[in-house]
Amino acid sequence: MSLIIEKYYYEEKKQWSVSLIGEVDIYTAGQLKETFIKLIEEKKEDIKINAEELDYIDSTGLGVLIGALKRLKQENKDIILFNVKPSIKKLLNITGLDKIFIIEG
Amino acid sequence: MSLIIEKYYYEEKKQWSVSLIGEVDIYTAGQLKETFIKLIEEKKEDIKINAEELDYIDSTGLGVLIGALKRLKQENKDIILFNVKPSIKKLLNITGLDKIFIIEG
Amino acid sequence: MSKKNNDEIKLSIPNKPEYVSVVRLTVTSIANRMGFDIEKIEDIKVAVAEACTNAITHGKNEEDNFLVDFIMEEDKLVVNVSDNGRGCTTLNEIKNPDLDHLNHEKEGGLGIFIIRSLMDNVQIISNHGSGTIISMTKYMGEDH
Amino acid sequence: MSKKNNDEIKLSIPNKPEYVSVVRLTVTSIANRMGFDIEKIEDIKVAVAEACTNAITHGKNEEDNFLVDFIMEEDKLVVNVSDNGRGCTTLNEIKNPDLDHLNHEKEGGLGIFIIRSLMDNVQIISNHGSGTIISMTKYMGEDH
Ligand SMILES: Nc1ncnc2c1ncn2[C@@H]1O[C@H](COP(=O)(O)OP(=O)(O)O)[C@@H](O)[C@H]1O
Ligand SMILES: Nc1ncnc2c1ncn2[C@@H]1O[C@H](COP(=O)(O)OP(=O)(O)O)[C@@H](O)[C@H]1O
Repeated sequence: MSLIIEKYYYEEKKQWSVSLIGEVDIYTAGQLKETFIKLIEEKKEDIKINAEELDYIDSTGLGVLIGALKRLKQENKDIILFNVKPSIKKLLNITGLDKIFIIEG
Repeated sequence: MSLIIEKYYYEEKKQWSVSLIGEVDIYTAGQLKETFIKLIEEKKEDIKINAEELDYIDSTGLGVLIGALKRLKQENKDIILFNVKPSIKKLLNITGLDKIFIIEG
Repeated sequence: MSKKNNDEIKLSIPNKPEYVSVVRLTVTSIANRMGFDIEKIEDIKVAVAEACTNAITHGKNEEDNFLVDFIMEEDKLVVNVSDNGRGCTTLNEIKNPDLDHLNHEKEGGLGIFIIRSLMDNVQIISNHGSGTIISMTKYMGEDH
Repeated sequence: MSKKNNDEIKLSIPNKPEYVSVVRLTVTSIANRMGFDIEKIEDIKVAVAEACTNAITHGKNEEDNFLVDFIMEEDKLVVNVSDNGRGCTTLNEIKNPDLDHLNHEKEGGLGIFIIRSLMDNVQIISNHGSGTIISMTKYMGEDH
């Protein structure tokens, strides 16, 4: 029902790996925002998000992703999403966010 | 969300096999009652209920089981329940119905 | 007047059997959000559904709605189910189900007993003609 | 006066982020009970949650409740989300999100756009100081 965030830094790939498990909404988005701020402070590198177990994300959560991307773009880094569920893919399509994030798989 | 009832008559065992899948409540209990009435009209034999995929049963559903047992008891036949989930077992215990039905497994 | 009010969710539902499953999901979600363990969530779900079933069975008519009121306190959940039905003055006298006399028994009379067994505190206010309120409390802690 | 009334479920929910998930489960259960297909159930869930998020974000205060009203008709579901918040007179002018100007953009402004994209009919009544009602309709059939 809530959100679990697992993160790991791949030294070889110079990339953050983040798994989002559960739901990102107005209740849990703050938790995601804090995690991203810390990651980016630590190392401004690409963030690759495993969305396999992400059941739901609302506009608040998408706003957090956009905010993080803005910081990363200053260094030409990206946010990559993979294993995205159909319902979330639909949301990324209609908002046009599939054009600013990299969607894989 | 609703109720699926699968039934089969075992000639060798002289026994009805009934699988209840889903939920028995005030909305679906009528469906269960009709099934039992038909079964018992056809052959007044033991009814063995596979409750593996029975997620929920309320007092209305238990009432239907009691009603069917009453008819069967006239011929000394039984209702047997097996693979009962813990939450339903608890309900059978507190109502004392575990003493009038045969609970297996 | 600095006392913090308790959070309260109110649900108004048609007097029809097909909507009890909606209440079951809503109450499960509320109890889960409050942090009850799985067994207690199940107890609350079953008890509230029984009260709703009674409200529908004995409620006035299909065009009416009944109410489910959830009061979320620090250490407990209080659920009030109220209908505008015919009421019943003997509701507080219901004791154990009489299963020994299976043949004399009509199929029924288990609902109130189940509610009393699964909840920590149950109060029933019912008057002939003026409807019924079943108020049920479940505590979060272990000692209940 | 023989017209059959539509079934209506009303939900009153505290203006707090932790309860949006309760609304999501309730609306999912209602749409499922009505027989919507999985994709439409998801659309309705997402849209209603966005409206609730707005009601909470722009609602008056945490002690208040906002309302979600479900009107179940033969061929459609109408959901009205209303708050007593500050209102907003420009709500009907919100067009597409402006993602090309990522750097100029604040994080936000997607909610209303998502609601309009996922529902078949959306009406917003909002006046400065007197709260907001977002009324959303989803049809069961294929041609919408
Ligand atoms: N909401 C209610 N309004 C009026 N009478 C009620 C209500 N709930 C219960 N009762 C009365 O109490 C009796 C016992 O209820 P219950 O234990 O739930 O069994 P059942 O409803 O299956 O008979 C009912 O038969 C009915 O007469
Ligand atoms: N319920 C509401 N009450 C008052 N203003 C609202 C409400 N819903 C939306 N608004 C206004 O409309 C704007 C756009 O809303 P939305 O598209 O959901 O994006 P966001 O809420 O993320 O800014 C909000 O910033 C707010 O000013």
